[in-house]
Amino acid sequence: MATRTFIEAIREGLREEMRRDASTIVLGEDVGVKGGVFLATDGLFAEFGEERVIDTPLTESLIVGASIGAAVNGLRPIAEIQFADFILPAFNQIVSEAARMRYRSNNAFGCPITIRAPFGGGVHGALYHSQSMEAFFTHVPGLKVVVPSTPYDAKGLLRSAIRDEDPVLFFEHKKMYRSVRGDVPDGEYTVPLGQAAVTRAGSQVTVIAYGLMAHYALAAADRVDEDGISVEVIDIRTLRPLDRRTILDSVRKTGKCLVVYEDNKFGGYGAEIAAIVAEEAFDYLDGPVMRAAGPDVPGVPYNHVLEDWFMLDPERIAEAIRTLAAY
Amino acid sequence: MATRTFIEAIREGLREEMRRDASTIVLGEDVGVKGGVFLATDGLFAEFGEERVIDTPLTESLIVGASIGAAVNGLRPIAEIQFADFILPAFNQIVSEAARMRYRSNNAFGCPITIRAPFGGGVHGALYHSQSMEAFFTHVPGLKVVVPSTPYDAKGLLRSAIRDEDPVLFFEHKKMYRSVRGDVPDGEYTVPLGQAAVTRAGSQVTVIAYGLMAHYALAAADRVDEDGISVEVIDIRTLRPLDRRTILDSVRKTGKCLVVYEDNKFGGYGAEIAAIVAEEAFDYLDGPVMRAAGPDVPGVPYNHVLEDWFMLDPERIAEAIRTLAAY
Amino acid sequence: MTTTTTSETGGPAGSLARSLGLTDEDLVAMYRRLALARAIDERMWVLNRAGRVPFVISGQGHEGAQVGIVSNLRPGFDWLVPFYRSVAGVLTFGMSAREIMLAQYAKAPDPSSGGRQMPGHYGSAAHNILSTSSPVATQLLHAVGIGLAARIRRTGQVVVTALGEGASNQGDFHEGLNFAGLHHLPVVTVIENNGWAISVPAAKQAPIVDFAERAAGYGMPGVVVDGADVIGCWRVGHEAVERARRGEGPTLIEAKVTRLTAHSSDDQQTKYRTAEELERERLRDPLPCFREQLLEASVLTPEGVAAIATEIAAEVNDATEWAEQQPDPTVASATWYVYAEDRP
Amino acid sequence: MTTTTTSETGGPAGSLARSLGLTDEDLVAMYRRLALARAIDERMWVLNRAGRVPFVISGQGHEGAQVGIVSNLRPGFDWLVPFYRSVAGVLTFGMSAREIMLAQYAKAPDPSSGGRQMPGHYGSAAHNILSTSSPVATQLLHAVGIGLAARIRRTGQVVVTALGEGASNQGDFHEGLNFAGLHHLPVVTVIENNGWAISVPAAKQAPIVDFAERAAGYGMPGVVVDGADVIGCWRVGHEAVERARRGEGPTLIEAKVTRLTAHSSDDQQTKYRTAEELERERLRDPLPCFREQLLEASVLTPEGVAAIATEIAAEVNDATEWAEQQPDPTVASATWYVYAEDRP
Ligand SMILES: Cc1ncc(C[n+]2csc(CCOP(=O)(O)OP(=O)(O)O)c2C)c(N)n1
Ligand SMILES: Cc1ncc(C[n+]2csc(CCOP(=O)(O)OP(=O)(O)O)c2C)c(N)n1
Ligand SMILES: [Mg+2]
Ligand SMILES: [Mg+2]
Repeated sequence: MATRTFIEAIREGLREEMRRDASTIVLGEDVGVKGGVFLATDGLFAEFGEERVIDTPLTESLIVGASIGAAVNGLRPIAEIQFADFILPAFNQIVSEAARMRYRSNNAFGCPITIRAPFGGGVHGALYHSQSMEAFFTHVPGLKVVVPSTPYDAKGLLRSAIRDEDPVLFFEHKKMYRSVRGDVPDGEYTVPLGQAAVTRAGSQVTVIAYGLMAHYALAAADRVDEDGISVEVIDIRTLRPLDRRTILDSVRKTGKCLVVYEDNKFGGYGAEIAAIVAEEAFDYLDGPVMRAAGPDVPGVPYNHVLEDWFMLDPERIAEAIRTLAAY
Repeated sequence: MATRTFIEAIREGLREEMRRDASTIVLGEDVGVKGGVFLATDGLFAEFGEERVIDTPLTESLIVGASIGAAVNGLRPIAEIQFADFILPAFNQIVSEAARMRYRSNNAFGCPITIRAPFGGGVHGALYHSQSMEAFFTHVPGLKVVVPSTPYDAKGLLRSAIRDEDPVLFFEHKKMYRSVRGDVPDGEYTVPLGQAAVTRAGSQVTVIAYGLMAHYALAAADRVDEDGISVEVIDIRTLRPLDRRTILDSVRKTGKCLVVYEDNKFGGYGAEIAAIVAEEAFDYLDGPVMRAAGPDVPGVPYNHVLEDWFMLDPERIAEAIRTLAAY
Repeated sequence: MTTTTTSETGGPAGSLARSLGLTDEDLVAMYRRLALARAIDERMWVLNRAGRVPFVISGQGHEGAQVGIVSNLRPGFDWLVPFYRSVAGVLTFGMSAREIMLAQYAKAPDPSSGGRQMPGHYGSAAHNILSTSSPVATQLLHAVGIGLAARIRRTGQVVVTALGEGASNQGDFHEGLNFAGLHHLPVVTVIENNGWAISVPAAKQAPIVDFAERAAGYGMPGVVVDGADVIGCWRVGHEAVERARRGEGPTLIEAKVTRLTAHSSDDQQTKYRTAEELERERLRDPLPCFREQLLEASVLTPEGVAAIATEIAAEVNDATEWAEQQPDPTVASATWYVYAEDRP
Repeated sequence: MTTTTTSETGGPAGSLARSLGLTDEDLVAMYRRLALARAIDERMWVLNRAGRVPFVISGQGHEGAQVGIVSNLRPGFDWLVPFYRSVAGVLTFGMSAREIMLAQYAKAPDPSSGGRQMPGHYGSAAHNILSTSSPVATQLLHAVGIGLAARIRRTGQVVVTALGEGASNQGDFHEGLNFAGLHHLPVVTVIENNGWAISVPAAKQAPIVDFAERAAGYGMPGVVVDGADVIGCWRVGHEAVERARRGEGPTLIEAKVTRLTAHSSDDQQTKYRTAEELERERLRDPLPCFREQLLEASVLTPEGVAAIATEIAAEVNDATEWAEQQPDPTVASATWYVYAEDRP
């Protein structure tokens, strides 16, 4: 066991997978000598050379499209999109191509690629360096979407993503890169895709979250504990395919459910969770399925007054829990 | 009053707005001499000339990006994307640029553009000529999203979309182009954005739908009427901004809600409707908020056996209504 | 680095071909493929008009470029990343008439998609023909990625990909060719310029006449070739493939072809093409051009031509009848292969 | 249609400038703008290091090209579609030092975004400077659309837009230039080639040395100019703007500039640029180059230079202090202007 920051765990995961499997390559903008703008790929260029760690031109569609082709011809590309915000030029390649390669070819071809991208706000990144992009991709059959929240999960899920036979989007909350630390085992381990984690057991309210919000949800649970409210927290970890059972089991137990997400509320990923719970746990509900989410404005504004207004925090989540508990 | 097919109403709306406002232009692939692959712009080239009816190169990002610039410099572009499926190369321009122009510039610049696109399945279009794309855009603050279901609404909403000061996505179900007819008044009228329509009054179950499904929902309501189930049908018409009041008023009355959408179920637009109802009408619900939606496979397959399997139809919706009514 | 034009191949076909290292048998084989592609294509339209298949998209007029260029690849080893007009290309690279007809009928054993995609969306794992989608130009980037993997894995494979001149204005073309040129990848890109993107003439698509001119901006040779000149197409294809094979990098080939049919069975081309133009374009049909050339050079005899036609008719009849009898995909199979684990 | 290179402007600046129709006053005004842009830019970094502003992205080294080219536009009439390094460009086109500093401090009266965007995302409705976003190269298409509207509305306006050489590999560049060339739009596109896209050198971005070479593929002239040669930049800008004004269509200008700072305040450039390179690049700084030229030609005197420096220092101090005191946006305003109807 060693303590690692979130980004160290990711970097180690990349390095170890690249050592294990010579067919892996890393490609993206500034991933080479610079090691990525957040240093997630730092050291890989020195160790694996420019053939396996490729500084691409500033062309996201190419990064994804070439990854698809390389995957079809025997490589296992790990693409980095510098900021999740800049994944949109590659949207067509991801949604029309990567996601559909297997289905449209009736399993003749697969597309084992991993696309890593830092996302999320609270870092003075403003409208275009703060976005949560998961809702665009979790809707798409054929894609898998992972949002880890601990160094342990980040490394274990990244390994599973790279080894998976299908395209996986791996979103890393950039505010957690250096602020979140945790234990990571020394040996090789994986965390399977498709399993949520109950990160705190409780009896009265289920709070469902992912990414940075999984931490804030725990902090909020601590706060309301003082008010005598017992909260169960679920970290979804893999947003697609979704672990419905863990969620439904919990809500059927607590009878109350709050879905927390940082993204704009309307049509965000949490809407699907809320809809599933409302449909499949109806008989067990003692209150409305509530959502605490970002406001419906186009992106996180830059000025700190506005940014603070945008971002959810433990207290706002705690307030929502109190409201729901009192229902 | 005259009877019009769905596409005739759209064509008339375009023509009349172009006559009314000399700053409107139409641009897209094959919109000129050919009049569009579905003939929605037929006759416009002859009447308004090649300066106002522009056959663009095969470049969707340019179609939208140039529309944004033209709007900023005094025109009112009406862009056609040949099939909604091919809007994805323009995704970055729509989501990062058009949707955010006003907010990011603090109202210094606006972006009054309309983007029309035929969508939907059931026409042997297979994976890439059948998609429902609304979920990708309804999530985006700054965009408006319209899905008309009658010739009357199509013309009236199209006028409102063109006159709106913000970017509007106008999705036209291609299976309805020639199969749906209805009365359209002779004079100028508009249907305001942001208002749902109760298209059938009922007391036991609220069915919420849009596009082709708004018709199927009515047909399903007829079927279950024979079983003695009274259904209220709401055609959302404008998906964003959403008319929450009409929806919530209805569900608070009936106590039961079925959301119907043709798109893949997981993370589709209907999830947001379900989540809103579950959160805001909880006390009135006599059964789970149910969804009838497309299966979670990447697109509508081509072979008729598979296509029929994919597409919702009145009987499947009726089945869901019966289940819900019996709850 | 500059754009060059190969005009007429000149001289009798036989001697020229021999000077290029092609045998008479090679030429006859190429002719046979071209004629087969045409016959299958014509059959598709017959079936469509008879209401037996709902949709056709055609390669008629493009076959000369496809057969000429793709004949230079090593089937089962190299890669072909086709587009919807690549009927002759995929036949040249190993697909059979039966396989094409399976796609046309959208039957369960269809190797392209098991009936999931519209006809024209070719693909075959057995033949290294990548699965085709509908959004144009996306495949350029896949070809580039395949070439990148070939380079990194040192396989020696070459990739040929094709698209229309309309599609070549898409952003993906720019990003793909830039990367291919930058990394000297073994990728041959063929713009099959038929002068139209559905109803939009080339003059409304781009401010240049020769799309191959853009190659210079991507640090690769650009070559223009007459698509009715099959041997000329073979020659530029040969140079490009050999160059790629030697590790010297990519080539952009623009083949000036003609679209002998409407864009697809959903299109009415008389609305935007004049009768005169359609008449004129018939002269650029690669099939009679190549046939005349081979007859003149005595590589083929009229009897040989007739014999080939008879064989092909039988092959197309067989493919049609056989494919029509194959089963439709089952409803149960509709959910298979969204992910690798979705196995029956 | 071919790519031409303007090298040294040659001869004493004064006489050359006069032969181009520039007065001494014009030259001094250009120098002043360049020096002002530099002074503001340097101040941003000081404020950043002092912890007063969280982020800086800089135009240092690019100013010569921007001032030279943009000086040819008619402020308040033509359009500028800038990018994040366009500090000198927006100053030349009418923004004030105070307005720039408002963006730097993200204050409520900031005309660019009311403090909503990061610094460097310039925009001004009053000055026809289009609002900037972060995804690179998207603005090319907006410039093309503005040019299209100018042509359709017959306004006579010209648009200048700028981007980095890295950004010019994006698909939007291809689609935009193709359309501008096709419709002869009054759009001047400037690639400010500083040899780096963050840490990626130009040689790893594209297989060509001169990005202007791509102009030929878009049916427009491509011009390479030394960004340290301000008068040379003015001249190519003048030709391009006048050509556009006459309705003769677009031009692609590539200005070879230097990035004198790290990519942004978040970047550590010593990790990928050697001390020697940074030293060498200092020689390509347009500010001393232009100053020397004007001194040599006696357009400026050392006293004049000093006087300008004093004025500028006062202007920058004023802008800084004034901007810092302006109010932050209010929480109430956070929901304004998602749509036009969201008015307070
Ligand atoms: C991204 C995208 N936009 C639009 C279409 C619709 N479409 C299919 S083929 C075509 C024209 C293609 O022209 P070209 O590339 O010249 O090829 P050709 O059909 O002439 O061989 C269009 C507009 C599409 N398939 N993909
Ligand atoms: C679409 C997109 N991808 C990535 C980025 C992140 N990014 C910002 S600037 C930059 C490098 C730009 O290089 P260049 O275009 O040469 O301009 P320069 O900064 O050198 O002036 C990158 C990768 C972005 N802003 N947009
Ligand atoms: Mg064509
Ligand atoms: Mg640069």
